[in-house]
Parts: sequence; C-alpha cells; structure tokens
Amino acid sequence: MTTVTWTSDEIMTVTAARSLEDHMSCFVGIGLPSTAANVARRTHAPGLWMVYESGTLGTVPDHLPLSIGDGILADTADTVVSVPEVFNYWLQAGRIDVGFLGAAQIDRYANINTTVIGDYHSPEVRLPGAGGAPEIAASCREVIVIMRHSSRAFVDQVDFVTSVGHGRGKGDRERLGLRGAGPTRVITDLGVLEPDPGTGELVLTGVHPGVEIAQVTEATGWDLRTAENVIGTPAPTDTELSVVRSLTGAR
Amino acid sequence: MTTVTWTSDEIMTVTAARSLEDHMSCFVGIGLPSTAANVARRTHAPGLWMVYESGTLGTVPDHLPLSIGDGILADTADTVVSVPEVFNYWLQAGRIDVGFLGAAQIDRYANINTTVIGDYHSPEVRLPGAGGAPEIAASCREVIVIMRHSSRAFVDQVDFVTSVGHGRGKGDRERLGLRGAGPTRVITDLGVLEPDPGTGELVLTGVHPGVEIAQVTEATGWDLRTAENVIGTPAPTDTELSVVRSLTGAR
Amino acid sequence: MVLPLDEAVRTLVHDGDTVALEGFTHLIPVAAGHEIIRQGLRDLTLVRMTPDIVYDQLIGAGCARKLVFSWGGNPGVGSLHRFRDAVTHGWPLPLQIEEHSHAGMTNRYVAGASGLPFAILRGYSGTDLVGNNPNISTVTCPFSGQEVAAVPAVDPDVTVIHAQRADRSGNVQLWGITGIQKEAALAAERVLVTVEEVVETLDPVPGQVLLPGRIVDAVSVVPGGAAPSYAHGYYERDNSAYKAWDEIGRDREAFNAWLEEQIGAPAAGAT
Amino acid sequence: MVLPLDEAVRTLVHDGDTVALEGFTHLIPVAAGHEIIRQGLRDLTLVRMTPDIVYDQLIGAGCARKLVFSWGGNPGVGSLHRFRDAVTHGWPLPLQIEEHSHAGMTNRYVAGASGLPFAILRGYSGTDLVGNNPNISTVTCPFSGQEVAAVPAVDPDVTVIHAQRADRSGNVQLWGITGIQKEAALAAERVLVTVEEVVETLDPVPGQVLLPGRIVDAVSVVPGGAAPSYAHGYYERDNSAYKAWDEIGRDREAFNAWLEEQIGAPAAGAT
Repeated sequence: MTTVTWTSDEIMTVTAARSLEDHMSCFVGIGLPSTAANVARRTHAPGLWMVYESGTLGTVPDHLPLSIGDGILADTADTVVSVPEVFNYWLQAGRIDVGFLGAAQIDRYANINTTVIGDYHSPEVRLPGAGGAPEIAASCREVIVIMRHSSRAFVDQVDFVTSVGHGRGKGDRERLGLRGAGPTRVITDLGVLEPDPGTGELVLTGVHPGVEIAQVTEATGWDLRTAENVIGTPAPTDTELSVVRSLTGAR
Repeated sequence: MTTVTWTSDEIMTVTAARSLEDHMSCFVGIGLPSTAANVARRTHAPGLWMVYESGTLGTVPDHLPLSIGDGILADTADTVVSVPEVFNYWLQAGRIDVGFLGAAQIDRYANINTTVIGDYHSPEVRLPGAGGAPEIAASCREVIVIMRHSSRAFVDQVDFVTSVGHGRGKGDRERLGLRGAGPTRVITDLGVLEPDPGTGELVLTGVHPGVEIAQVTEATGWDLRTAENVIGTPAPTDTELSVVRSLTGAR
Repeated sequence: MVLPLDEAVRTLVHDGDTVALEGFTHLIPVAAGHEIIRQGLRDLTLVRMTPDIVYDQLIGAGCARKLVFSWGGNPGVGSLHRFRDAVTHGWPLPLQIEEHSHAGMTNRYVAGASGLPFAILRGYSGTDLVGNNPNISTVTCPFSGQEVAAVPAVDPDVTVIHAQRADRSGNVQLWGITGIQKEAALAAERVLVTVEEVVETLDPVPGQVLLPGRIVDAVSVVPGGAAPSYAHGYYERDNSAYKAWDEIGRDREAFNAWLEEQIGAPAAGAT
Repeated sequence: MVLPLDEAVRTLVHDGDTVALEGFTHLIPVAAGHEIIRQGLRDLTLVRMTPDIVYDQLIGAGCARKLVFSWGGNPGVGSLHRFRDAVTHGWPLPLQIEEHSHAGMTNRYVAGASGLPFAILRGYSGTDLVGNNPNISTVTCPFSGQEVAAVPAVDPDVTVIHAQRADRSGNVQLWGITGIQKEAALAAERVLVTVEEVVETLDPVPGQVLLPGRIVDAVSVVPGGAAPSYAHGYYERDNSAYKAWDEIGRDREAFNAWLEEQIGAPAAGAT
C-alpha cells in the first residue's frame, strides 16, 4: 500500500494543469502558471501550445524556465516572433485560448492587482506592475488565475485594478469592450473559485483533499459564498506528482 | 578621335543617375528609376543604399531586375524585411533620402498621376494605380521624377492626383502634412525641370546636348517657364554609357 | 490538413467570399487562382496589393465582383488588359474597384492580423484617392493633435498563399521576399497554402517566415504552383510568360481560347 | 563607428536624455548600463518594458529622474529594492514613474519606429492604469465607431542594445529572442550597440534581426556585455547573479559598497 502525500503548492499546480485541454493555446506567465502549464503538457495535454510573452510560440522546454525569456524557450519553439508580434498578432487578435496568470491581490469579482498595495501615489508595497496581464485578461478566450490563498491576497476590492476580471459584476466586460470571457477559475492552494454565472462574483466550487470549507472562507477577505455542490479535488496521481517534482526539482 | 552618340533614354538615365550622391538611401521604382539608380551605383555612387518596396534593403543586384521583387534583389540585400516594415519602419519613418519615381502624367506643380487618364469613373485609359508612390512622394527627403517628355504627359493639371508634388503651389505640402521636400527635379529625355523656389511651379533648368529650348516647351502641355540660366547637360561619358548599355543589354 | 488542391479550394472558397491571394512578386499562388477559375467561383471580392496576371485571369473569367488593390499591372511589361476591359467596358462583368496605396493596403492587412478595426498611417494626404474611396479617412492624435490617415482592417474570408514548404502538421515555411503573406494569412478567417513540397522536418532557413499550423486550414502540394512567378530556391521567374500574357490578355477571343485550353474552363462571355 | 564603450557612452548619452536600454530577458545591455553609472549621468528618463537589475542599479545610483515601464522586477526572483526605495522613500532621489502594460509599451515603440505620433491597440480598458497615466487615451474608429486605446510614440534620444555580432560597417546581427530591440533602435534618435564580437562577414542566422549600419551610431565590443542575462549562442543566463542581487539591492549600504567596488562609482546618497 502506498501513501501519497503532497504539498499545497503541488495540488494547486496539478489542479491548474488539469484545467488545460490538449491542443489548447495557452499564454503562460512565469512562476506557478508556467509550472502548471508544463505539467499539463507532460501529462494529459501533450499537444498544449504554449506561448510566452517573449515571443516564443509553441515552445516545449525540457526544464522550467526561470524567466519568460530563457534560451530554452527559443531553442524549442515552433517559431520565435518579436514582442510586437506576440502581443498584436497573437494575443490581441484573440488567437489564445487560455491565459494563465498569477496575482498579488484578487477581489470578489476576480479583478487582479499586480501594481501596488496601498495608495498608488504613496504605496505601502510597490509591486512589479502590469506586464502582459491587462491584455492577457482582456483578450484570451478565458483566464485561469493561480495564486496562494490568504485574506491579504483575496480582498473585497483590489487596491489597484491592473487587469480586469469581471469589473463590478456581470455585463461589465462587454461594456468595457473586453472580448474574452475573463477569469473562469481561480485555483489556490486550498481550492477552486469560479464566477457565479449570474453575477460574476467568485464563489467556492471546489476544495482540495483535507481542506475544510471554513479554512477557505477564513482565508478570504470577503464574505465568500459557497456553491451548492462544492466538489472535492481529486488527489494528484503518482504520475502527476512525479512530473511536478521532476520540474520543480523537489524530492 | 571618338564620336560618342547616345539615345535620349540613355542621357535621361545618366542625368538621373548623376542626381544621386554616394551613400544616399534611395527608394527605387521599377523601370527607368531602377536603371538610373543602378547606373549611379556602378559609377560615382558605389555606396548608394537602394531600397525596393518588396522589402529588400541595401540591395546590390548584378543585373537589372524586371520587377520590384526579383530574386536577385533578395539574394544581394543587406537584409530583407516584410512589406509592412519597409513601408512603416523605413519609408514612413523618413529614413529615405531620395525617392526615384516614374509617372504617366505630371503637371505644372509636379503632381503625379499613375491612376487614370480621363475621368476616374469612366476612364479613357486605366493605369496601374498608386502602388508605393503616394507615400514615397510624401515621405522621402526629396523626390526625383524620371519620365519621357511629351505634351500628353506634361499637362497643366493631372487628371488624377495619385501622388502630391507641390499641390497647387508653395506651402501646400506643409498644409497637407507632407514631410519631405517633394519633387526637386524632373528628368526627361529632353532636359531637366525644377520647381521654382518661390512658387513650386516647374521651370526648365537644363537641356540635354542638341536639344533646343523650343523643343521642350513644345513638348510641355503648359506654358513652361525657363530659368534665367538653362544649363546644358554634360554629355554622358564613355564609362557611363558602357554601364547603361551593360545593364540594359543595348550594344 | 494536407488536401488535394481541388478539394481544398472546394472546401475553403465559396461564391461571394472576400478572397486574398498574396505574394509580392515572389510566391504568387497562381495554381490556386487557376483552380478558382476552374471551379467557376463567382461574385468574389478579390483583394491583393499587386493584382497581376493571375488576377487579370480571374477577372477575365468573371470570378470577381469587386477588386480591392493598390497597384494593378503586369510587372515589367505593362497593363492588365482583362482588368482594363472589365473596368472600362464591363466585360465580361462590371467590376467595382476600391483603390489604395501600398502603404494603405499594407496597414489594412496589419490591422486585420492584429484584430484591430482600423490602422493609422501617414498617407493619402492631398491625393485624389481620398475622395474616391470611402475607406480612407483620418483620425486625430489625442496627444499631439496631428491628423493621420486611417483605413479599415481587411479581414478576408480566405487568404491563399504559396510557400516553399510545409510539414504534416501544416506548419508552413517561406523565405526570400516574404512580402505581406504573414499578415494576409493572420488577417483571414480561413487559410489555404499551396507548397512546393511537404517535408518531415522544417529545418530553419535565414529570413524565414513560419506560419504555425494552427492558423492554416489546408495545405496542398503543388510543385511549380507559383509559376510564372518564382519560388526562391526552387525556380526562377519566367519573364517570357509575363511578356506572352500581354498578347493573350489583349484579346477577348485569345483569352477565351486560353481559358478553355489552358485551364479547362468555359469561355467567359460573348466576345 | 566601432568605439570603446566609454567613448561611445560619452558621445551619445547626455544628462537629461531619454534613454532606452532594451532586451527582453535576453541580450540586456548591462555593461553599457554600468558605464552610464560610472560616468555619473544624471536626470535621465529611463525607458524599458522590463526594468530589472540593471535598472535597479541605475535608479539606485541616482541616474534617473523618471522611469517609463510596464513591468519592474527581478525576473524569477522578486522585487527590485532600489526601485522600491526610490518610489516609496525617494532614495537617493525621488523617481517619477509612468506606467504602461507590455502591449502599450510595445506599441509605443512601434509608433516610434514608424514615425507616427501615436499607436492604437485594444488595451487598458477598465484598468486603473488609465486614470494614473495621461499618456493613455482613446480614439474612435472612423469606420466602425469602436473605441480603442491610444498611446503616444516613444522616441528615445538614445537606445542602447546588446547584440551577438556586428561588422565593421556597423551592421548589427542578433538572434534568439529578439524582443523589442528592432523597434527600440528604429524609434531612437541615436543608437549604441554593444556586441560580443565584430566579424568580417555576418553570415545569416535563422531568426536573425539585422539592423543596417546606417541606423547605428556606435558599436562597442564588449564580450559578456549582457551578463548576467544571456547571449544566445555565447553564454547562459547567470541565475545565481539574479538571486544574489536580491540581497545587495535590499540594503542601501550593501548597494553603495557594490557601486564603489564593482562599478567604481561613488556611493549614491546618505544611507
């Protein structure tokens, strides 16, 4: 008999990876999104078409890049295009199925902040800023957000809207001319949140094995609603775990 | 003792070639302009940087191309760029010193017609159209027009303004936001016309050997003014003629 | 993905479509144009920066309702007589025209490839193209107050190009003068590529454009499919064919004979 | 054309200039940045899509008055502490910031390279970037009525890039991830390129960008000039140096020691 154990980052990564279907095109941010996309490609989605904002289209790195522009991404890509091309001809043109994003703060309506904590003009914490995120959130057919759960990160309203999720609710994306569906899942180390189809508000739809719903609501900075059926995330398989660990260098 | 003779096309080509200085960048149209630019490069301007609208930058063809996109242009270029790049990054950005253009009709103010003879909606003769000319005429630092002289071609007012020369006179280019100086010379098989610095109207400033001023005014469809000093074009040298002939395949 | 040309054209091109066959002097998809004539497609809006002899043939055969272009001629030779006949005499059918400059058409394709409704450029100012084409307008820079030209995106239903090579996944590789093909393909709803050959592996070539297979709907293997234009590294431009076209294109009967004998298509109209 | 780096910087970069050092993760012109610090240039408006450790160093050394950017961080490691210190505490000097998205900055460079006053894109809509940056606006499509974002061109006084190779005429060749370097160079008034080597002949390389010598003002041979970033085909990214910077950058004294010891520049301000 085998006892499989895993870290909370590992189940978050595996759950995110499972959200990707084979042959999808995926705009990959660095960090957790990159790990998850590469896990998907090595498990159930070998035809996943990964695009990094450095212009590497259809890249198949044999190890995780540290940055969005590592040499391995260029060496293994179908083609490398310029930065204007990847943003204008690929992202803006609506050719990308899924954007995989991380965030420092996310709010009730899945708006994302990667700019500042506190006031913009005299910030408490200055974060890196927008990067590709605003247009990834606008133009990909859908967006999946991957971030660790905490009440500092999951807030009622973000301090700065770097990238629009569902604005102040249903209909805002259309009003703003944003063509993709926006964030359809937020995957954390505790579970999964999805926008309520009627209101756009994030509700808890899944928890990872061993996680109590109360833990999640506790770690959320607004009064988190819970779906009628909260699904238990299937445990990572041996294969998934070994792929994650081979990529991250753990164990 | 040698008697040098030449055709009217040959002295036109040689005179046009002499208008180019070494190391200039030149946007080259096909036909007479292409021959003239290639003569310049093989005589006094070996560093002439020729750009064809097909995207070949710094090309040094070993024979005259028949079209603006012959393989020889790509094979011998410093680099080949896409058509958007040659028009946006090179021509529009104002990086080209001289535009070398031909025309079907030109008028008193050096406006150029390559679109239709007669009414646009029921043309007498349908010509190829604009191609690169409107923006070559707008954006090159200066423009040199090369065309055979005739009263059908040199008209008081063109039937259709495909490319703006000096509009309806001095100041029009500035008013229209055209940044280059516009046509500074029109070189024909009879002589040379240049815009009057005060009015922008083309006046006769040069005649080729053996050409009478009356012949030129006769072949011009408006009341052509003559500069105070009409210069006689120096005869083509043996070297120039042999280069022209080696390129055009004549004798 | 890899289909015979007749099947690819039947699947991807329909009556009434807006169709762009691109290739700037180099790699012109002539064989695909001939297949469009052979299949008797009608009412097409034909888009091309430089309509040359294959467009003269499509127009002469009566495939086109409208031509959107910036320079129409037989390069290095002279005029397009079928095009002229359609414009001036409506033979075999009247032809609407929408006329731009190269800079304008280029940026229309760039806007199409970029998913933008329009493009801006410095162009057209002072020309008579402006008054004769409602698809040329201006916008004002919100920062400097400068006025620049605006043209709408071109979004073809189908773009057809010819390339040197493809692999079995439909990745397409072309090099030499690459023109506007990348943008024309990315601007289109559907993409058909004829190629000189399908290879196992697309070894990188300096100056190449690689179109990922996911934007290509069909690849058809048609060696020589760009003739009489050329395919860099494969064959040269057949200048004599361009010159010979002048005589055929000049005459309705000679053209109809060409249609029947060379293309296997019916004559185009009463001469 | 080929000049020692100190002379090239002295000739081309002046106090108060708008300076872009570009290179998207790859080929970052770090050695040139250090030379700018060493020469004590002041009051620069620094432009860069992805300011990372060399911009942290320039800002920490007090070279910059303003930063124009879209993502500022130590890639794969964390934050830029000198940048944070300048923004939140004005050390050693207050730093104005103008913040865009990557798509916006990219198109600002494209507009600069194209000689246009502005660029349009689908972007920014609904974000708080809009209200905090007067250089983000909108224009309306004159054909469809759709509103799109507008950003002004960026036209640096000087762009500095690093490339693999140049020839003696100043033609520059770079490959691998080519990022925004072509546009950044074409947008600038003056261009300085550091290279791994000068060669007699630039043999074509697949995926290359070639910048013609006529747009390049100076080439300086600086082998390793992109380290700790990398030069495709020459050396790898030194990830440990990025990680090590975190500790140095965190502390004003450690940073000043680094300035004095590694760069030979004076300490930046009272710690």
